[in-house]
Amino acid sequence: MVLKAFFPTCCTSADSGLLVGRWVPEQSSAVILAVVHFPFIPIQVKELLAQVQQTSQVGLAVLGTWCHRRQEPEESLGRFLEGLGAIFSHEPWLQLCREKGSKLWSCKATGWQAPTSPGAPSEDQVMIIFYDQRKVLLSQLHPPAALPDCQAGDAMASATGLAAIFDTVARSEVLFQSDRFDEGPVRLSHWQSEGVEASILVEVAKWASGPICLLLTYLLSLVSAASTCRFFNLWPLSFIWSKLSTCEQLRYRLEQLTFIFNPQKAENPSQLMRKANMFVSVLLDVALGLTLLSWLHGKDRIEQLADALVPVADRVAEELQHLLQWLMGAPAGLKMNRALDQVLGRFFLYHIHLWISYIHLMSPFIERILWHMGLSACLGLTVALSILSDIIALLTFHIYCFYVYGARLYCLKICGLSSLWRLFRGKKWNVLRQRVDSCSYDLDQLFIGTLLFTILVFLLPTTALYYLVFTLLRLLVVTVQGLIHLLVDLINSLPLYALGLRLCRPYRLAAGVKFRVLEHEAGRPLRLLMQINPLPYGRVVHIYRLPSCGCHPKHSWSSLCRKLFFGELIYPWRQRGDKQD
Amino acid sequence: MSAEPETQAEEIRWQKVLYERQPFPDNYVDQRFLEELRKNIHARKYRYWAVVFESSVVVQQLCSVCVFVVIWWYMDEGLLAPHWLFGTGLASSLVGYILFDLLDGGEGRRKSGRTRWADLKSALVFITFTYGFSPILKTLTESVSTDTIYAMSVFMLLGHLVFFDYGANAAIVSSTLSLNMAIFASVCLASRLPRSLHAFIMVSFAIQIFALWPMLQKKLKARTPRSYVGVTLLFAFSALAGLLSISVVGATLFALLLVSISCLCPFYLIRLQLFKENIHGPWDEAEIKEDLSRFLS
Amino acid sequence: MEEEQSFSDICGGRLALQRRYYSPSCREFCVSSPRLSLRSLTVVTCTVWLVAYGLFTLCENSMILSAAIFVTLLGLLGYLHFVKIDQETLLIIDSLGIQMTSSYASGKESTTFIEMGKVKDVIINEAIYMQKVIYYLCILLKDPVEPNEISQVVPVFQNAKPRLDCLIEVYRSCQEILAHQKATSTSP
Amino acid sequence: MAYRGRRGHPRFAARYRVNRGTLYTYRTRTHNICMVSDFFYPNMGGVESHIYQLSQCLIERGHKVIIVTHAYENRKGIRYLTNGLKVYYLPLKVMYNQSTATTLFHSLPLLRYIFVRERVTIIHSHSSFSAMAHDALFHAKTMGLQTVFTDHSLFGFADVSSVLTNKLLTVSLCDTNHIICVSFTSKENTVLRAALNPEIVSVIPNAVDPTDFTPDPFRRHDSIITIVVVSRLVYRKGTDLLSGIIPELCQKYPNLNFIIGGEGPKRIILEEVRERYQLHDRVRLLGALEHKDVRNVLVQGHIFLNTSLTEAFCMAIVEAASCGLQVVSTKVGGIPEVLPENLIILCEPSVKSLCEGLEKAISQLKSGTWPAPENIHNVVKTFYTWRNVAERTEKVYDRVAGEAVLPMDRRLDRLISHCGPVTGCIFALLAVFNFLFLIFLRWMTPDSVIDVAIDATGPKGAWTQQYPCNKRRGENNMMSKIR
Repeated sequence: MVLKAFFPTCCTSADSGLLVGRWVPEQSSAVILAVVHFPFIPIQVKELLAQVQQTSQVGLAVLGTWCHRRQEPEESLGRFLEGLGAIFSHEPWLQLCREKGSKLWSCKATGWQAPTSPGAPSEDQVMIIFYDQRKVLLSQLHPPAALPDCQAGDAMASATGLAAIFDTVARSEVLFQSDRFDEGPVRLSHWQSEGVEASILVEVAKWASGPICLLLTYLLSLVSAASTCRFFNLWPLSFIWSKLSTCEQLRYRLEQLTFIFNPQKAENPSQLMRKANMFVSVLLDVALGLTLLSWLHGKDRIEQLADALVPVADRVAEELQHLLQWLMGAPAGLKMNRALDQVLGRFFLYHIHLWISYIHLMSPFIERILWHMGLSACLGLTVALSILSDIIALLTFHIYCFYVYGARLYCLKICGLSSLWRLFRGKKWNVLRQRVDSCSYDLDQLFIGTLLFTILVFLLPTTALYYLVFTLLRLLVVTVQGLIHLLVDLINSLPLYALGLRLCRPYRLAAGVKFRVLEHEAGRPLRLLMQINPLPYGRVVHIYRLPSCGCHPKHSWSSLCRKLFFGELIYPWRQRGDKQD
Repeated sequence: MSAEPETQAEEIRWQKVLYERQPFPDNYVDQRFLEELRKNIHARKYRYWAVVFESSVVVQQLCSVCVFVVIWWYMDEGLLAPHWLFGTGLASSLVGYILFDLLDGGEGRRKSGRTRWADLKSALVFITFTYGFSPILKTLTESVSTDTIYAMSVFMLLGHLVFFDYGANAAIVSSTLSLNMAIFASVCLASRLPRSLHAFIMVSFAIQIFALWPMLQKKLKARTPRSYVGVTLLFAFSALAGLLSISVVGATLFALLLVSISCLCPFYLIRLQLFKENIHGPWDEAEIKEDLSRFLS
Repeated sequence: MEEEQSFSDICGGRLALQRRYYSPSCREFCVSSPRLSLRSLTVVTCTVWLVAYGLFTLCENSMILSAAIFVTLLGLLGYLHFVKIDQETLLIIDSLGIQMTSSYASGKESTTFIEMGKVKDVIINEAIYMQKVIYYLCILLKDPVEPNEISQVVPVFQNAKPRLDCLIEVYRSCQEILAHQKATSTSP
Repeated sequence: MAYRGRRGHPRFAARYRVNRGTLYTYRTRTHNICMVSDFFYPNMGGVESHIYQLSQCLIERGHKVIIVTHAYENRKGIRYLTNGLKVYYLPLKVMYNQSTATTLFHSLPLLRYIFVRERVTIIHSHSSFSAMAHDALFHAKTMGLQTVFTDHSLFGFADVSSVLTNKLLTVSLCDTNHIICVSFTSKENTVLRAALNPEIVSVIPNAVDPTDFTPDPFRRHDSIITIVVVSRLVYRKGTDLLSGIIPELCQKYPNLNFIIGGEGPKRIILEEVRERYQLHDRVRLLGALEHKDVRNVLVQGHIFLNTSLTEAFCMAIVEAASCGLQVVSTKVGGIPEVLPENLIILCEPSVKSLCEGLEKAISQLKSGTWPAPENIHNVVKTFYTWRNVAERTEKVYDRVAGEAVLPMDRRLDRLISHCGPVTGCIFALLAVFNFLFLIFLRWMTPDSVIDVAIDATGPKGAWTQQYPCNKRRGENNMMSKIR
């Protein structure tokens, strides 16, 4: 099997020294983490390795030697390097060597029996793979290879292939803590993290965040306790809460905030990412809400809105009245049964009358209500939007009623007609076998059935027309609500933090790796450059999208059409809302 | 097998079996090829008058439809008082009922276990429901244009004639459907009448002529064929007379139709039998002779 | 070492197969289809613009012309960036993995790397494609839980569909590397 | 090649048993055969097993065989069966009980592609119910290939529908090189229907694999008599008769049971009979049966009842007889030719006659005059073997391969002269269109562009040949590929 030496790009220009890293036997790859420069005292090196090892459970070892020939090679160094193998005994013992011109590399792996055909020269059995230590350290593989909660040891075992490499680099972070400038016993060269001050700030923030979190959690728990107190769960109220989308939205936000501010720190990166996404989305939401608030409360827009609202409702009612008048005539020259037509028309007209009076009762208070509603925008744009959708639902309540009446009536007719049609054909529905059987009816049954059938057939168009019109109205309203809910869900569930990360630091979210073959001449080991393959945006959204509060559509378009045709009630508010997507 | 010389073919006789190898090529054609081919084995010989007699059922049904239409026209014109029609209808149905019982001799009752009380009940149901619904029927179709109604009822009556059970066991025959179509047509027509009483009487008359009358006919035909022929002729002539009083042309056409159905069609049927050439053989799908419905009923 | 050979795809179009043997354990196959020909481009553009001009003459609205230009530009960009694939590369490295790169005409590259641990085998398979029955090369991925099962089939050279002779070339040398891989990975 | 030498001896022996005549007629050439039919596995029935077994035996004899059928719900693309029998499941629309809709053109591109890439020389279509088979004949003639057609079914001449179908059959068989029928009755029927010259119609019966259907007397209880019925429950199979027979016999014999295997629209009436006469414990409805389960059902019974109203060649009774059952059957179609009188009791297709036949069988069973199942099996298994069928079919191929293909103009003349002025002209026009379409396709994708398929079977088949290591692995993967 080919021996793969993963070599950090930052060490390519380092001086000669020892190669420190981890040997992964199951895939015969050596992950080189750092280079220890001369001069050093072997004991100290071993100490350093030992302490790093017991802080991060990584089997660190001295893998071999690294010599970077700047000037003419002197034999002594070469022999000296040979000798080192005796001190730090490791199988295999790598001897990495870089000639003057940076192109020429050579690598010898002694004490490692290549189990392949012995004829092949050992040069071909070694492969140098350069990797950017920083990116590999910071990046996060998707999907995560090792289970997050298992112990270090079996994490090592479970992490296969490249995941093991990533894992090793990530775990041996402590090795990189030591700074270039501090005078430790041994001089290492590896990736240095710049921006110490920034890291200090981060430390301060971390330190401060603890108490704040505690405080906020306390407040939130108070709020949630208040929301769960007996009074709110009495029957009518609880029913109303379940129907109002505002309450849904508030509850959802409350959960999110409690999740964000719970003081124990996230144990795995995905949860951390989740927190960050929630936090950003909440921030954005509130920011948008505040802008809306400022816009609303700037120069008496509320009043204008309030004055506009009542006439609009009136107007809607008027339109409905005209529509009903039209229906009670001969709409589009349709053959409707006059008597039934009149009855239905009067019935609905009375409803509209009730509705108008109700609106006029409300009209003085509307402005104040709106004002308070507007305040709610400081809780976030989504809350304001859901309140808007609730208002729409309330203002179009009459349409909903009409729809329900029409649907019930129509459904009744359809069922009756279908069964009577079977009777008309001399068949009957067999309930036990779930099929249509032939059946011999009595004469009087036939007669009455046919009579009813005829009557229903002639009355069908009238009800069907009413049903059609009011269903269309209902669908219109529901579509508007659905669009609003879509917007809310978008704001709720978009993983903004992850997207930003993908935009600015593509290597942080890695879909995998890709290799580039560096130019190579015969006799020399093959050199590859390992790059991070960033996650596509679609996958990012797919993986990190937050659970949206709106429940997803229960039934497909076809079943929706079926229901509409058979006049079954398509339940309003939420499921219908999400039907739009 | 193809290698066999033809000389062997003479002494070894070819036989029509598959289970033993025969010294003939697979595409060998024996002189017995197609010997089981038959022609017209099921061609029945019809006797003219028998066919004419059978055709009288169709004539009856045509006539009853005609009579119904005629009566409706009279009532629509107001030439016929509903009370009078109701009385005669009631009386005739009573007579028919008694006649039916006489012919039946009560054994039909014993088979079906149907009591007179049940008959009375269904009669009451007819009357009450028709009477109750008649105002609705009156206003039912007023917004629908008359032509639509006519078209619909013509269509329905034709359907009634098509699906009626003339005694032939074909797939499309369904007495229920035909009866329902007739009632539908009657309701449609009744809703065109001036007053709700008319509608009520029209529908009840439809019941009598489309539901009850055929039952009586069947009995008659089964029991006393002679009287049945007489009744048929009488009925046909009365229908013709009624139609004559409306329009001469219609009457003549109708008469021609009846004549052609009862006389010409049988004649043609017997003539065309001569040209029949129907290939039969062992490959035919065997049809099941005895009726298997007795195992299920 | 590098050698180039010319084959044809299933529709008879020309294809060029470049094989680069970096080392016995690392090979690269690069199937490059002909670049976007200027003629077809001009033809399409001219037709669109002529249609637009025809519409313009019908209804005197200069919006149409600008829209047409806009559409053609956008279409060209989209085509180059999302549709037209110039090169498809299969890089197979012993004991490391198989990497498939498809580079679009706009220079955009989309790469997928499959670790050798996941690869079960590389095979030539037949499929019914449109109104044709074609051969295609594909990589079988192991099912992580049941190592003898196939969890997924990844087709190679999906855009430029080479004919069987070309596929067999690639297939043979893939199989050599895989065989070497199997031999070595099982023995220790 | 070596492989054939290996197989040589047993086949010689087998053929010696068959007859002395063909001992010295050794085969000259091998063919590339393409079996086309709508009906194939996973669908179940006589045609399906016929195609499968015949193909296997032909492969064994060194021909190259492929099968083309339409896609069954998730079974699309190309699959390989035993011995590298390659099956194309083409994505064509299914119209009516598993038969594809035909426009006479839409299947040309795919079929032509397959014929070319497989280098097919003989098209062998099956079953006159399959639209795809007729399309294939049509296209093959357009491409100038030899065609053979096997008819598995009988038709009446009485009603309108059969008149139409017979006309269509006349058209599609009018320039087919050879027709194979499964029984003499079927041959007569086909010759009459398609107005054919009887010389080009061969009779090659179906066969059963006698090793699959071995008797097992211990599986059945001799205290009670069991009657087995295995058929699709449809009108043509006489399920109505069965519904009459069951109550009659069950009332007469208290220790009589029925086992009914099969599924179909007429199952309802059987259920109704069972409910009406309270026979739930004596009449078992097994529902649809896998072909491998049939034997296990058969051996549970003493008597096999076949109530078909029409049959070309009834496989079921042969299978039953091979299982040592006593066969009672209706005397319709080709059934009298199938078994000798001493193995079958033939009745008229009526409840009365069938009941009498069954009673006769029961009395024989009780008196023990009926031979033991083993003896029956030993007699029956010599009757019909797939090897023999394959040999005889092969002769047909040899003969057909020698014939010349009609050029286009002669073909049109033949169409017009043979199938009446109107139909003839219409179909001649369609043939011309088809030819133009073919030319267009050749222009679109020339034959040179189409890859020659690596043939799995046949003389140089990948399945039977020693390939270099990696190559064969690839091949086998192709075989084992299930997608």
